[in-house]
Amino acid sequence: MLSEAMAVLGKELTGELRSRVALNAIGLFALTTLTAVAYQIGPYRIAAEDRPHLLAALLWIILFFAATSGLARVFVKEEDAHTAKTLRLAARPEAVLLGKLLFNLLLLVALEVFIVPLYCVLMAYEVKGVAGLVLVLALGSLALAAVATIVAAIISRASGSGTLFAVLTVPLALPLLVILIQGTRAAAESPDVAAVWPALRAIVSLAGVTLIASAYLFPVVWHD
Amino acid sequence: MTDKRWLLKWLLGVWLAVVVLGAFFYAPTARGFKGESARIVFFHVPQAWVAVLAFCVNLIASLRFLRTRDPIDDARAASAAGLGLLFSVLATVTGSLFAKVMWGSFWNWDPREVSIAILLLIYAAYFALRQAVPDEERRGSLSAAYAVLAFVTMPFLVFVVPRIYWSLHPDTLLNARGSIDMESRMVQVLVASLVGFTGLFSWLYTLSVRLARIRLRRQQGVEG
Amino acid sequence: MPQADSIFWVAAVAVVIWAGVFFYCLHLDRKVRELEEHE
Amino acid sequence: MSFEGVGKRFGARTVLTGVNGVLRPGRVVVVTGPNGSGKSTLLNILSGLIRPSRGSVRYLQDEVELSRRGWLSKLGVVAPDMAVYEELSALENLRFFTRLRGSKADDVVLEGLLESVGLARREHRRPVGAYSSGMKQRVKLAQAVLHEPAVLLLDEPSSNLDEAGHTVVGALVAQFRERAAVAVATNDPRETAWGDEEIRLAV
Repeated sequence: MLSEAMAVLGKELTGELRSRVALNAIGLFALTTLTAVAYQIGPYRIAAEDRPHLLAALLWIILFFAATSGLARVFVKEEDAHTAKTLRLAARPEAVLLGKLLFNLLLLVALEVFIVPLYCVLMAYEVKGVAGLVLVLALGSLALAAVATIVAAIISRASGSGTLFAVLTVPLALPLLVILIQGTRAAAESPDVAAVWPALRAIVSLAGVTLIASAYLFPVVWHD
Repeated sequence: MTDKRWLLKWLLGVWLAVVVLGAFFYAPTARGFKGESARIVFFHVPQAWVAVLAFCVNLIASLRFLRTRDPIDDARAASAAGLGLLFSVLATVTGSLFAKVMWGSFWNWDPREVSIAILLLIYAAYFALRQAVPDEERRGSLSAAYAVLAFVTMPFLVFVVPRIYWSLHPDTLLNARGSIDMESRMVQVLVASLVGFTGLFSWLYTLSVRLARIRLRRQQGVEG
Repeated sequence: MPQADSIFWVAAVAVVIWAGVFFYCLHLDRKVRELEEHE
Repeated sequence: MSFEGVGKRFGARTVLTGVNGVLRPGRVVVVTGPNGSGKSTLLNILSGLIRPSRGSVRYLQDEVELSRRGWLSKLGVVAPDMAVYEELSALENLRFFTRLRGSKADDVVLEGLLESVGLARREHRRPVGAYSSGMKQRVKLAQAVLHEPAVLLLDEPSSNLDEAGHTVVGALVAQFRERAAVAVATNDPRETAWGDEEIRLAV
């Protein structure tokens, strides 16, 4: 089953690298929001003691909404291009889910590698526990990709437009967003990794629960 | 009018009237509260309880629909979700009224308020999804899938978010609601109110399912 | 003490609201019953 | 593959009622009827992608009944609402579908197949997006027979195809007639001629 999922992932990557539609959408959205935020707020207007929390919240708002502007494409383009039926006949649902989930995860990681360093520089956000931050980002991306992928599968079969994806994903992901902001703030404030541990535990359990639900629900959503 | 069901309904009518009177006269004024404001708890808590109960019924009906694909189960899920949304709106309104009296502002990001608000968004999104799917069998399976996802995130909303306390102003507010020590008479009224509201919910629920059943029979009747 | 009287008003309004809701539900129930028997 | 009393209703609109039939190797079944009479819906139901509102579809292979999802991998389907990936080339598409079905992708075999459906070798590596609709249809035909399907469901296979393309489809039907159950949904007289049996659907 893994090789089938890798085939799906490979197809998504080649397709995306050639058309670069999702990459552009997410990258440009993040960049424009970041520059707007950096220009408007700037690092010095926030009081020192509020900075770790507020900057963590702003970072995740940029990452979160950039993600919602691009993560739905992975299923929506299959329906729009009428390739969904061919894929449905050729591949097993689990392989499709895993392949597309990994693709969304890679998309998120690419977004973070691109935006987070830039954000720290522009907003003068000095993060004491970089290891903790990387952990929060990695596991947070997994949880976010899990929620986004199953919701993308759901809305791709509805006649709604892209906005439906944001309407459905945001409320589901709000608890995750709250925890991610907590974790990022903890990572920023203290160098040792133990500080982010409570947030990581919550993120891992949320990701686990979403993945299990997706594994059960996806075949129902994918096959009529 | 001697039919057992009519009797039950009239009993419910009288029961809740007595609960209302009890809430204002039988129960003593709670200590440590401004005036009589604590009495709202007799309505706020049952509404929140009924909302969660409705979402449980929605989950069960959705899971059953995924197995049976019977449109009546989809109708049950939709009616339960509708009532759940109604009661969570009521719970939010009574909650913020209580906050206005106690803490002077309608909304002060108390973790419980954040959880209810996110719950509202999720089930409002559930109905946005239902609107966006024309084919009624697919509408059933997609909304059932989202209902399961929503239910799976609820524990995180109710348990994780309040424990990791997050608010814009760092000083933690005294959460009076959690710490009321209930006198026995207050507990009696509260329990009576819980029973009454549950009765009201089941009545509204059966009514709406019976209506849906008629609509379905009409639709199937039309094309034989 | 005047403050006690105002609680009567609140209670009265609450009972009236409940009565309205109750009779409306009863009315709906009867109409649904007619539809069911009519099928 | 046998189906009895198959009916399908979309909301209040009934598209199919009481359709029966059997698909067996050696007998090509042609499904005809005006547009909107449910030809494509019937094929979608037989392919297991849509559930029938009434009636049942059973798939038997040497007396063993496969579940709906079990027989999906045994199908070769060509339909107007089914496309191949435009950002990939014809060869990449076939390689992708072969790996999806768990078998090793051997380029020589795939290129042979592409040529047998009439696609010139120099086209094999260009993205399908740049193909004409006739060439795209040929790639769809190749994708349908790639994995030696036990059932071939062709929904208007010769659409967008010229005379040469039509003969390619005819050759495929002849090639699979004996070892696969073949069903063709069409109104094209050239294609109805292939049928040993006909299911006529009324609106």
